[in-house]
Amino acid sequence: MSTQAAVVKKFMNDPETMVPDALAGIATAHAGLVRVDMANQLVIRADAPVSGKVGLVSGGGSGHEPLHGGFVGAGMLDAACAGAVFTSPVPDQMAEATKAVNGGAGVLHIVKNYTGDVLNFKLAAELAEDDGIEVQSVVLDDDVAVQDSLYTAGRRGTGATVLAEKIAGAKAEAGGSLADVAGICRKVNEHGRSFGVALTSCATPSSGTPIFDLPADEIEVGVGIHGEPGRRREKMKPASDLVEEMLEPIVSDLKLAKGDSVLAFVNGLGGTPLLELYLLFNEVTKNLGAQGISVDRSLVGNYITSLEMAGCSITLLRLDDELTGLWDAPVKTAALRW
Amino acid sequence: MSTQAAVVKKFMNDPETMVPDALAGIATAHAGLVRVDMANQLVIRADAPVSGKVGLVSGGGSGHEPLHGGFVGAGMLDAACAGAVFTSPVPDQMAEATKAVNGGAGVLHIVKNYTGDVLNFKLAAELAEDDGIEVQSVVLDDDVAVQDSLYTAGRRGTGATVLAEKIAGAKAEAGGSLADVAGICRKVNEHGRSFGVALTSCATPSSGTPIFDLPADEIEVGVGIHGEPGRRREKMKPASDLVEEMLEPIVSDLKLAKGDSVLAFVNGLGGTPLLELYLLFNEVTKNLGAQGISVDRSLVGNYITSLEMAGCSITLLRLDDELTGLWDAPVKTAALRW
Amino acid sequence: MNTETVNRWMRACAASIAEQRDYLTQLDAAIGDADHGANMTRGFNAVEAKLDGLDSDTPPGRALMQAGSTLVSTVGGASGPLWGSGLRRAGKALGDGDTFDGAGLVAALDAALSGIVELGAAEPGDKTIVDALGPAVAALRAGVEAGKPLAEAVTDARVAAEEGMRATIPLQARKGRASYLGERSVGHQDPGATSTALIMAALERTVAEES
Amino acid sequence: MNTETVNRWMRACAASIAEQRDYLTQLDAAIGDADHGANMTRGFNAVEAKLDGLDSDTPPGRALMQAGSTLVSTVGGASGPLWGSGLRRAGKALGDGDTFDGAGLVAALDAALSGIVELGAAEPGDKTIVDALGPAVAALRAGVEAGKPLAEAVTDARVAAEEGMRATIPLQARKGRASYLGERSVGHQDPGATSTALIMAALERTVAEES
Ligand SMILES: Nc1ncnc2c1ncn2[C@@H]1O[C@H](COP(=O)(O)OP(=O)(O)O)[C@@H](O)[C@H]1O
Ligand SMILES: Nc1ncnc2c1ncn2[C@@H]1O[C@H](COP(=O)(O)OP(=O)(O)O)[C@@H](O)[C@H]1O
Ligand SMILES: [Mg+2]
Ligand SMILES: [Mg+2]
Ligand SMILES: [Mg+2]
Ligand SMILES: [Mg+2]
Repeated sequence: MSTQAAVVKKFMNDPETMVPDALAGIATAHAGLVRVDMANQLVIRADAPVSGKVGLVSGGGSGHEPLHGGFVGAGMLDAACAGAVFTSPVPDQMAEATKAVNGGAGVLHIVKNYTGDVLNFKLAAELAEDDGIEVQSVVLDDDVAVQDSLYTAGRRGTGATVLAEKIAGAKAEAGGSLADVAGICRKVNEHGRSFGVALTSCATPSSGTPIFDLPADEIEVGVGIHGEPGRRREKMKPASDLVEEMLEPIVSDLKLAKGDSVLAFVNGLGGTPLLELYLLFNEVTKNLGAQGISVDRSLVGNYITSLEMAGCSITLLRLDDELTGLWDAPVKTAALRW
Repeated sequence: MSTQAAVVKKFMNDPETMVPDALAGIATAHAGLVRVDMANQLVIRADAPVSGKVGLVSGGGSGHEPLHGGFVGAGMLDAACAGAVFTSPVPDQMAEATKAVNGGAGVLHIVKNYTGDVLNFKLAAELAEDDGIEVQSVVLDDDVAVQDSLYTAGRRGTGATVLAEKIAGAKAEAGGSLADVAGICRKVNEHGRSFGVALTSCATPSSGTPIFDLPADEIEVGVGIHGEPGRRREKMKPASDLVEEMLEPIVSDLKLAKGDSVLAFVNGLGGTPLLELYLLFNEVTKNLGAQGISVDRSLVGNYITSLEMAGCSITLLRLDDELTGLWDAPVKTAALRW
Repeated sequence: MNTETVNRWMRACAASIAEQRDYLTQLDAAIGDADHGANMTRGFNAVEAKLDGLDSDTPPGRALMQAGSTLVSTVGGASGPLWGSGLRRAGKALGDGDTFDGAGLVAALDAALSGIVELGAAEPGDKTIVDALGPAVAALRAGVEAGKPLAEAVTDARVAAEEGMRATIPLQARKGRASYLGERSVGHQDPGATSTALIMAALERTVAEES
Repeated sequence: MNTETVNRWMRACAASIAEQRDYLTQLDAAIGDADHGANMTRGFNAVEAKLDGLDSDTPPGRALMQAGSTLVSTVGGASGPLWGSGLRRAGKALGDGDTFDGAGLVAALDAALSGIVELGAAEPGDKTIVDALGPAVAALRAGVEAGKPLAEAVTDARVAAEEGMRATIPLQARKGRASYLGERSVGHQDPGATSTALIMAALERTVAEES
């Protein structure tokens, strides 16, 4: 018996117009917060460019909502570029976004480490620099499921991206220079690690069928956020065992030890109910607590998703006073606010 | 070909402990905002009882998260009672919640119209009154998919519940009397109507298999929030047609006409990506716009869910200055804040 | 009959409902929300635990009231307050005596039925608990009033409950969740009527063992 | 060969990639993210539209550069910047002349390969575009340098691309999304190498028609 749907139904009119149709919805729903450049598929902070502030641009394929468009607003991103589902946006979009948010203090590109995103943002940075805008790029690669070696495209950018956007956004809002903002973004990337598992696959709107097939009692372990199969397939297991298996490589990669303080981010991949995410979060705090690691900040919910995939990722960010303070700073976006 | 999974995998340790395990996660994740009474499965505003303020208690079966626990906090609920998945909590829990939030100005019970919820809250109100607490109850029944007639248990309480909790919460925060708060809650119920559709079923943790089976190209139209089949089964259709079909009974029941102003709430049932919800919201504004009805406030996201069901509900609330003002008032809960 | 009768009836209910849990859930999946098996099992398990802790000199009426309160406090859902209030009323009807006879049993079950109808406002034919319990109480009363041996009258009641249960299949639900389905509720047996028939069958076994 | 050659080549690419769209997507579903068919189709459709609007006196090198820029601006994903920069480099290599010969074609495709390697840093055997394009360029150069008729040399190039494409099956990916799968990428044909073979086959047909 397979748990995969043969066809995944989606609310849409046409796969080709799905992303612009949704962007039009975002434009109306969050009119006070953002404006949407439909031609370039950009979600832009309503009051951009903020003069004298470093601009933050991110973006990537669609299908990860609320990332990135839901994180545009005071204290986080200045603009987000939306590509087709699971496909990096193109350099032209990113260059337009860079122009739109340039307040004279330079622009930071926050890039998830996927070949497509990295290459397109690279060409975009060249275009922006041709326009005389100072650009720095930080590539996020926090996913410990992929070994960072010569034999891969490097670790993927996953959950830590959300944390980096929040924390770098706070630094920019506080008046940090481009070097400062890029620096803190890199620090989040160094101190943040993630691991994901999938209970089901997901289907892109243009294909309509799930990317992989999974037996009723198996899960994909070590998945990213593009519906791709993971590093290995395993039997489904109780949440406490699964959390232990997910935390182990994170804790060891970050060399976390008794007395350390972390932010724990339990993220849903889109199709997993909040009830299960809170349950997982409880397992995370119990497991880390038993190791003497203290969960001092947290985030639980669907923030960086993989369409309707059922699954979760866990991200830990090693905290210090600087990161904690920037995390606590006010933020006002569609998806994150305090 | 069926789109239903034979088995729905869930992150849990044991179906029996799923709700308390998740509540323990909520307690840690939102420690500053709420406290959790594990014995009675209550999420309670951290500073409850707020002296002199009318207390707001809601609750119901679990599996609808963030409803109700995610709406506990300043400007919304004072306490939420969690039942087993899709099963009303028991009167004892509700009576304890009522005691815990009674600040001397009486307590409002916000009840979704399901036989179980109504009966259990009825017995709870009797218990609370035995304790000398003044209780009023408002039963929400906004779902136009069910005819409110002698031949049914009456319309179900769905999306308008979220709006009622927000708006009544604002009224209580502003110092409204129990009669005022109950009155505005009733007003939301009178002016709010909803309609839901499902693309897939969902599975309770104890059964593990989907409640109904749906062919690859069919949808259930007129569903509630308990994985139950809808009023009828139809072929899947483009989002614009579907939205038209969903809006029609709402608009006609509310007798909305050119020049009217509404709050449009596009709600995900748990397994539907945000991308699709924004797309639906865009169709809603286009459709209403063409009728001259103005969408002046909005809410888009997964707020009242049916486990991992893929689907959506649309709620319209006819706005006037009073409702708009209370909607805009500050709120600080886990799931809703501004 | 005495407290031990109540005790054994409630335990027989717990056993048979636990055994039929998945079946009850399946019935509820078809026209409800797939929790009736879990609800009733949770409730009657709690009743067993409650009775374990009861003083041996508790009168049968009190024991039944405790059972009812326990259902109210543990089931949730529609069936909890309904059967819970029902058993509470039944217990109240038995009063404080140490024993009760056939007429007492009729009065108790009749009180349960009234309690359920009062709270839930279901009428016969609405596809609910009432469609099994109503005919059962009528059959029991008829048997007892006709002077039949109690075991036989209770068998009549169980048979009537099962007939009432099966008779819910063609009905369109007008109460509870199943009513939301409109015509689509037709063709399915009501879960609450089914657990009610199990409760009557448990009573039948209990009385038969005592005769 | 001239601008018309470039024009017909690009249109042949668009047609064959659109035709093989689902196949490319399936390959990408196995080891990537199921968008390669959509990506390349979107890109080459845009190239067609771009060429439609081009002045008839645009030199072939310029036309190819425009095609490359269009891919960069419309594809996204890894394949967009890679093939886009590749075609841009190829166009640049052709310079401003109105025509080009076999040696010019070799230089152009060699420049494309260099551009792709420079940007993507893939080595032969990494299971990428390079594994089809590398052998194709080598075969084309060998044929042209050996004085073969151009159509034959281009056929050699297409055959080499297809062999390279098939040779990606046993490889473990070391670049792009497929590398995340580790050993699980073994046994699947690389989508980018596959579309590359289609691009070479389109070139073969274009040149054959002109000969
Ligand atoms: N108003 C009512 N009166 C009598 N019985 C009812 C009423 N409403 C529902 N029921 C019974 O309750 C049963 C469902 O119980 P259960 O599944 O435990 O609760 P819920 O419907 O809250 O999930 C139905 O099958 C029906 O027999
Ligand atoms: N570094 C690289 N160098 C050359 N080709 C690459 C590289 N990375 C990926 N590719 C090619 O890109 C193809 C995938 O393209 P596509 O699916 O369109 O983009 P994405 O991987 O961003 O979804 C792979 O099959 C591979 O051939
Ligand atoms: Mg892609
Ligand atoms: Mg229920
Ligand atoms: Mg039920
Ligand atoms: Mg791809």
